[in-house]
Parts: sequence; C-alpha cells; structure tokens
Amino acid sequence: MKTAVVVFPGSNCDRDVAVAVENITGTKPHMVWHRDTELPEVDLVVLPGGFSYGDYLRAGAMAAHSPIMRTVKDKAERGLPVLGICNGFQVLTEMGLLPGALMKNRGIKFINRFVHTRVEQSQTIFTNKYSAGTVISIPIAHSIGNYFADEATLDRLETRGLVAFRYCDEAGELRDDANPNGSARNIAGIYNETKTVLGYMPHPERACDPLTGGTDGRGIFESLLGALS
Amino acid sequence: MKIKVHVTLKPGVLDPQGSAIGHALASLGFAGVENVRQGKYIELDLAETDPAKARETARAMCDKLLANTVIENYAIDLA
Amino acid sequence: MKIKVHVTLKPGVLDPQGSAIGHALASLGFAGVENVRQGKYIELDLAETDPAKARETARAMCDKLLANTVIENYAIDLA
Amino acid sequence: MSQTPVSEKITPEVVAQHGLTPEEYQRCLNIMGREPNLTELGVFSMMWSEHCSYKSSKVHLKTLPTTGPKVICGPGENAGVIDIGDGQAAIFKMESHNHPSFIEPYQGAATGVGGILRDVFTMGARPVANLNALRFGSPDHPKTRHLVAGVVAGIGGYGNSVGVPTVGGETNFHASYNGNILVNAMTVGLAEQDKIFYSAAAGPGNPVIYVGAKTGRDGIHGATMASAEFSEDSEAKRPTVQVGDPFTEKLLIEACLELMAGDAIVAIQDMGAAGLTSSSVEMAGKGGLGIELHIDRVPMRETGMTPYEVMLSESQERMLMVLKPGREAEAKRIFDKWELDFAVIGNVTTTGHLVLRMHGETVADLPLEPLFSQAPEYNRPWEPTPAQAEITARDVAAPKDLSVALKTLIGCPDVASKRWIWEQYDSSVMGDTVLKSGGDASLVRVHGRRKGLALTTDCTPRYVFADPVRGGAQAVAESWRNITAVGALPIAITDNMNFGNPERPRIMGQFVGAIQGIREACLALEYPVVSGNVSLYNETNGEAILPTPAIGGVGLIDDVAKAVGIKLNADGESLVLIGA
Ligand SMILES: Nc1ncnc2c1ncn2[C@@H]1O[C@H](COP(=O)(O)OP(=O)(O)O)[C@@H](O)[C@H]1O
Repeated sequence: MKTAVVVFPGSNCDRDVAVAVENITGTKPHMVWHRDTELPEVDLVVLPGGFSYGDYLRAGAMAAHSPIMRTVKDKAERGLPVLGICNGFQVLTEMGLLPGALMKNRGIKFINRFVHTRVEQSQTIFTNKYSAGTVISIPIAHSIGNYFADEATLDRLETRGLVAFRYCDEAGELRDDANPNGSARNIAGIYNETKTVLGYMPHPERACDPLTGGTDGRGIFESLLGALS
Repeated sequence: MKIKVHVTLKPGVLDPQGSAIGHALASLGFAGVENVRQGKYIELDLAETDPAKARETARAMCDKLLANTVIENYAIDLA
Repeated sequence: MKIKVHVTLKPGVLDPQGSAIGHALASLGFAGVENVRQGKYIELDLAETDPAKARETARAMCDKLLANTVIENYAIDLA
Repeated sequence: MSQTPVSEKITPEVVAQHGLTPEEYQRCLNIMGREPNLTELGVFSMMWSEHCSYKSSKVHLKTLPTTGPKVICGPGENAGVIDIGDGQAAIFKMESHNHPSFIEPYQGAATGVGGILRDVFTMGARPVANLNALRFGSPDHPKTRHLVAGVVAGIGGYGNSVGVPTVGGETNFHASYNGNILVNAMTVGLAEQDKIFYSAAAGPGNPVIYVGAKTGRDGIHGATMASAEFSEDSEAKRPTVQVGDPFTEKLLIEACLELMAGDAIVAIQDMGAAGLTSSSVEMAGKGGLGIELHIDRVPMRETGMTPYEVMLSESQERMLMVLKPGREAEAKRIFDKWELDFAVIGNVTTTGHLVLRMHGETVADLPLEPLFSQAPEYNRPWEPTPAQAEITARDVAAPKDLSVALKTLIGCPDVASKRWIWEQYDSSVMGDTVLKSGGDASLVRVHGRRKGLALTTDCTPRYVFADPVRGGAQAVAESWRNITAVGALPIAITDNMNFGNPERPRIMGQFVGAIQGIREACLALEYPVVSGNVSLYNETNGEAILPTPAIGGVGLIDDVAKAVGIKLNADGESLVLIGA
C-alpha cells in the first residue's frame, strides 16, 4: 500500500502518522509539500493533525486552499481514499469533501486525553478490521473538534450510514458526559458518500504503540492495508 | 479603500466562546447580561478605489476564505 | 439594550492572524490587499435601558474582561 | 512616525531611565572615551541589565558545579548539553517569563515557551519536550483565576501549536505570588553530538543573516518613552508585551533544522529578550571579533523605526546567524520555502567593535571586549536567613480524625490533582511520550530508540523560605528522587532562580543560601547544573515572593519498557515504604 502524507506549514503530526503507517504497512509514505501540485502514485492520502497555517482565521481554512489540495480534491472525488485526522478532518470540511463544520469545543479549552469512540460501520476500507460496535480507546488533542451540521445533514449522515465513529463511554453508551467537545450526536468521525474519505477527530496514529498510547488505533491502518494492497 | 468585515455565527449555531464570556461577566458581578455572541472583525486595505468593485471583491473574499458559510454570516462595510 | 464591542490589537502589536489572512488572500489571487488586521466582535444584550449607564457598564466590561488594554483597544456601540 | 534622528542628549534622567547607575554610566564614558549616543546607551543598558549580565548573581552562580563526565556544554551557551550515549545529546534549559505573564497572562506565558524553545533549537536540537513550573497567588485572590486560566492556555496555545509535547511541570499557590506570579518554562531537545551549534562568531567577512519574523516596536523599554523626540501617540505604538506567533516559530524550527542538516552555519543565536543587541554583541564578543550591521536591511514590520528601536526591539521568533561565505543562496532557498524573512544584514569584522550603520551612515560604534570585561558585577551585601526552631513530629498534635486530615491534605490546592491543567497541554504529540503528567518524572522516548529521558521540575518554596540552604538542597534532591522513581538515572539539572529584590540583604541572603544548598546537593549527588536562569526583583510594593529556585532535572533510562509509573497494576500487589 502506497501512502502520501500532505505536509502543510504548521502540520505537526505528519511524522507521527508516517511512523505509524510505515510500521504497520511496511512502506514509508511519501511526504508531499502543500505547494506541490502533483500527487505521487498512491493508494491513500493522509491529511495529518497539527495547526496548518497556525489555525489562523479558522482551523483548516487556509490549508483547504493550498495548491496540493486541488489535486487531492480532484482525485478524492474520483475515488482516491483520503484519511483526515484532527486538523485533517477540519481541512476536509473546509474544502467541502465532508459536510458540516468543526467548531470550538463546548468547554472552550484544548483537551488532550484518552476518550472512547465506537466503530459505527465495519464494512469500510478504514474499519474492516474492527467489528461494528467495537469501542476503541484513543487520544484526542484539539480545541476545535465540536462537530456541527444542520439537522437535515445529520439525518442524512445517519440514514446513509456515514457516521464513522461516535464518542461513547467504555461500554459503548452514547452518553453526553462521554462527549468531550459537544459534537452533534456524539460524532467523532464521518465518511463521504462513497465511504472513501474519512475525517476523524481523535488520533489513531497515537494509539499504535503499546508503550506510548495502546494499540486500539492500529485497526484503521490495518484495515486500509488489507483493503488497498 | 478600507474594507471592514464582520463574521458572526449564524443564529442557532451554538457559540461556546460567547457563552463563556457571558459566564465570566456574570461571575465578575455584571448583572442582566444575555445573548453574548463572539464574532470576528477583519479590516483590510484594498487597492481598488471603485466602491462597487471593492464590495464585489470583498464578497468574493468572504465566500472563499473569510467566512465559512456553513456556520457563519458576514457583513461588509466600506470606509 | 444591545451592546456591540470591537476589540482590536493596538497599532504596532503583531497580528499573526491578520498577516496569515493577508498571505492566504494573496495566494488565492486577490491582489492589492494590505494591512489585514483581525479583531474580535462581541455582541450582547444588557438589561440596562439608560444609554449612558449602559455605556459605562460596557466600558467596565471591556476594561475588566473583554479587552486587555496592554495590547488591545476597544470601541463600544450601543444599538 | 517621523524619521527624526533620536536626540543625542544624554541627561542623568535618561541614564537612570535606562537602568544604569551613575557609577555604571561612568564606566560607559570610560569605555567610549566620549559621551555615547542614545543607541549606544541602549546597548549598554541592555547588556548590563540584570537579565543579560547577571551582575548581582554571577559571583554566586560561579560556585555551582557545572562539569561532569556527561556534561558536553555547561552554562554560558543558549542551553546546557549532556551526553546521552550513541553519539546523541540532550540539550535543555529553563527560563522565566514572570512579569509579562502577570500583565498579559496568555501572551506572556506563550512567548515564554517560544523563547525557551528557541534557546534549544538554536543549538541544533529538535525540541522533544516542554515542562513548566508555575506559582500563582492565593486561589481566592480575585486575580488568580484569570491568571491561571490565561497562563495555562498560553502555554498550551504555543506548545501545542508548535507540536512539542508538554509533558510535566508543577503548580503551587501562595499569597506571596498575588502580585507577582512565576511562569518558568523548560524545553528539552535532542541532537547528534557532531551537530551541535554554538554562538561564537568566526571568520571575518562572513555574512551575518537575520531570519524569522519581522522586527516591530515590541517590548522596547518603557524607559525610553520619556524622550521628547517620540510623538504623542508613542505609548500606543510601544506595546511592552509581545504577542507570540507559534506558527512562525514552528516554521522557524523546521527551517533552522533543515539548514543545520548541512554545514553552512558558522554560528547561530536566537534573538531573546535583549533582541538584536545581545545576539549580535554576544556572537561577536564570544568570537573575539567585531560585527557590522546595516540596520536598514533588517526586515521591519513598521515604518520609520530608528536604529535605537531596531536594536532594542523584543519582537519574537527571530534568529541571527553567521554563515560560511557564499552559502547565502542555499540558506535563502530554505527560508523562502518556509516563507520566513531572510536578510543579509552585515558581516563579521576584525575590528572588535559593534558598528551599526543606517543608510551607510555610522549610527553607533562601540568596543565589545570592555562591554564584557568591564561589565558591572556586584557582591551585594547579604544576611543569612535566621535559623528557625526545628519542629519535630512530636511537637505537632496528632489530628483527631485521620480521614478529615486526609481530605484537608488532598483538598489543598498544591496537592490536588493538576489534571485540569495538563489536559490542556498536548502531551502525546511526537509519539514518544511514555509517562506524562500525573506521576513523578515524565518520560519521553528518544525517537527510534529504546532509551528515554526522564524529566521533572521541582521546588517547595516554603521550605526555601524557612531555610534557604536546606530548601535549595531539597529541591535538587526531590528532582533526583522523581527521576529515580521512574527507573532512570539522574544526569544533570537546569535551574530557574526566582527571588525578590537582591538589593535587600535579606533577599540576597535567601539567594546565597539557596545556591549553597543547590551546590551541596549537586555535589553529593553528582548531578551538575548545565544551564539556568535568574529572575530577580519579583516583588510588588516591597512584598517579595517566596524564594523559588525551581529545578529542572533530566535523567536517562536505557529501555523505556522498563520504566515504572505510579499506577497500581493488579490486586494483591505489595506496598513497601522505604527511606528515612
Ligand atoms: N503546570 C503543570 N504542567 C504540567 N504538568 C503539571 C503541572 N503542574 C503539575 N503537573 C503534573 O502534576 C503532577 C503532580 O505535580 P506535583 O504536585 O508538583 O508533583 P510532585 O509534588 O509529586 O512532584 C506531576 O506529574 C506534574 O508533572
């Protein structure tokens, strides 16, 4: 499986995700600079976490307009898988590849802690190594992760099975006190219509090593490896 | 030409920053404060001197970058 | 009584957000854009109905919380 | 603002506003052999400030043990360097940003983090961990809540954005900090031993390069505002608090490390608190050379800035470097890629002078060697802190109800969980944090290896207040214990000496006592001091803070998998109490 990781000025999880991808897939990803206009031949594009362009104006707003993203958008619309993590998710909503928007956490503050999210769909390229309903323990690290969309959009996401992950308690219950940032309907991650683009607020790449964050995030990269090789 | 842009959250969109300010004001002893909303205020100078064209450019800037129309409204003033 | 507050960085204070927006606008092809500054815009409702008193309260809110006058200026509008 | 040259009239008031005593000014006159102009006076005032010259503390700091088999570079450079094996080095330092954080908690704390990060990556290290030692006033003081919220958000806002994990720290509350909080930030970085960069300029003729953000009128001393030549609105134009731009800092880290991978750099120094003045003076001074700068080539954020303003500006996110001849284009390419300002602003000379030019005209010319060798140094009078009566356990009545006592203890703000603080810090970015806040020392794995660094900050100010010598020793010992407790071997410390007004013998006595205690503990534990920072004059209305010598400790563990935390892992585990 060949992967490209897009590096924006201000990205800061680009190395982390590259390390996780290499460890799990055995192949070093291409690091693609935001000003490039061409993508290498790859099976997956990852938009990493961080503070692209300082998160100034709005998180992800400026990155959404960087030269490489025109190409990414083009290819994503024609089926190239894209995984946006944290800031990457924000970029995906800003460029319209995913619906809705990410807003300031309801508690305003930046939060870095382990949360539980429930896998809502197991039949996707991102989650086929999990079973539906599996609860994974995974860190979040953001202040702008409060998912918002209008009711009609939320209903559509639900009926089409496009909600990828939800914040929940250890037992998988969708409780409000298990929702760290106030996201609508406890949404932690969503797919596009074809389930080839995933935006996910938590950091699976930080949960791929038993010494530093457990291994619950490996499933995402293992699923992709299985589906895209 | 100076352009002033106000970007505010659409009515109905929750504004956690606004509410936090409301709480803080209350705990500082300011009574009777309600509906606090926080938005952005952006000022810039535009070389364009024709007001109509300037407004049009400003609108394009807002649609493309300055506001996220999924959640925000904007208002443009020329000065 | 509706209170509108603009909080802006004092002239000379670095405005990293403003400069970043300026760069982004330029790279989106908007020419002739200069001196982009970003500030905050806060709206709130105050129970007070006397304009002079409302303004005074608003001023106190700005001094105490809404602005840090070491680096920021504020302007109050009553509506 | 107009470009009128600054007034050349140096009155006793102007001298006093620059923080120089009449005796110190006499030294300037002797060195110059004439009256300095305002720009030159500004350079003297900065270089001879307490902050840059350590004039009150130097004689005592010299007594600290700073060498050892694992010390590669002790105090004197931007940060201390220790050997961690495999040809690698850990580079670290702690620094205060107390006063700005009190005035503008968010920006003050944020720029404090930015400054200490620069001290570390200037030396070629990639920053891998941040820590912070915070002291606030009493929790029920009306300002405390606002200050805590702002400082914590500022530390997080900067550290999270640059992508360096904030892995630990400490937080105390005490009424003595009501009007003078302490914000001490520590950064730890990793470098290859053969890729460490120092600040001494070399090679006359070599180009001097300015990179990073533009220079504005940030932080220029309030002292100068009285000068008549500044316009009425000058106050509005001179923010005394800088605004940090972590985004630019992140780009600066990446750009500098990219350039450092090659061999174009001869010397490099960040523009810290004393800006272009101390960076240029120190680089040339350490190299025993001269330096000539063209002020008009400095990238500026505002128009009409005078040489005085440019030299004294404290704008953030800027670096100065000396390159090998002919390597400018290569360096520029990298800084262009990262969209940072880059300018060749001068060159290294053999004159031994700092020469500043504006549009070709000489606007300042001063000899460097005497600026260092004749810098004021004071052995200020001090009184030892009177010994207090020993209180033994037997003197204290046993609490009637142990559960009430326990609740009181764990409910006390100093002991209560600090989770609400450290959850606002990204502690897991970079993927190598093994132990974060919540235990004794934090542990960060060396990227790509099994080994790791154990990190902690410690001080118990009320101990130091009661007995500076033992309190100073205790802070070092606690840091040693915290590192040992996770299974690592303590190697070296950095210190941040926060005290009141050194001109008061009682305060100076606290300082001297603490240094003595730190020295004794460091010697006994073979735990040298490799870097540090002194912050004096922490007082409001004559009320000094508790003496607070914060200690930042660094240790090494061969295999992070063998580290132990404080978590109880299973039923039936035995609890053992050891020690005195
Ligand atoms: N400002 C802070 N930043 C990060 N971590 C902190 C901060 N304050 C306290 N902590 C963390 O909380 C824990 C308890 O702190 P402290 O009470 O100072 O510990 P101890 O006295 O046991 O050394 C430590 O793990 C420390 O790293």
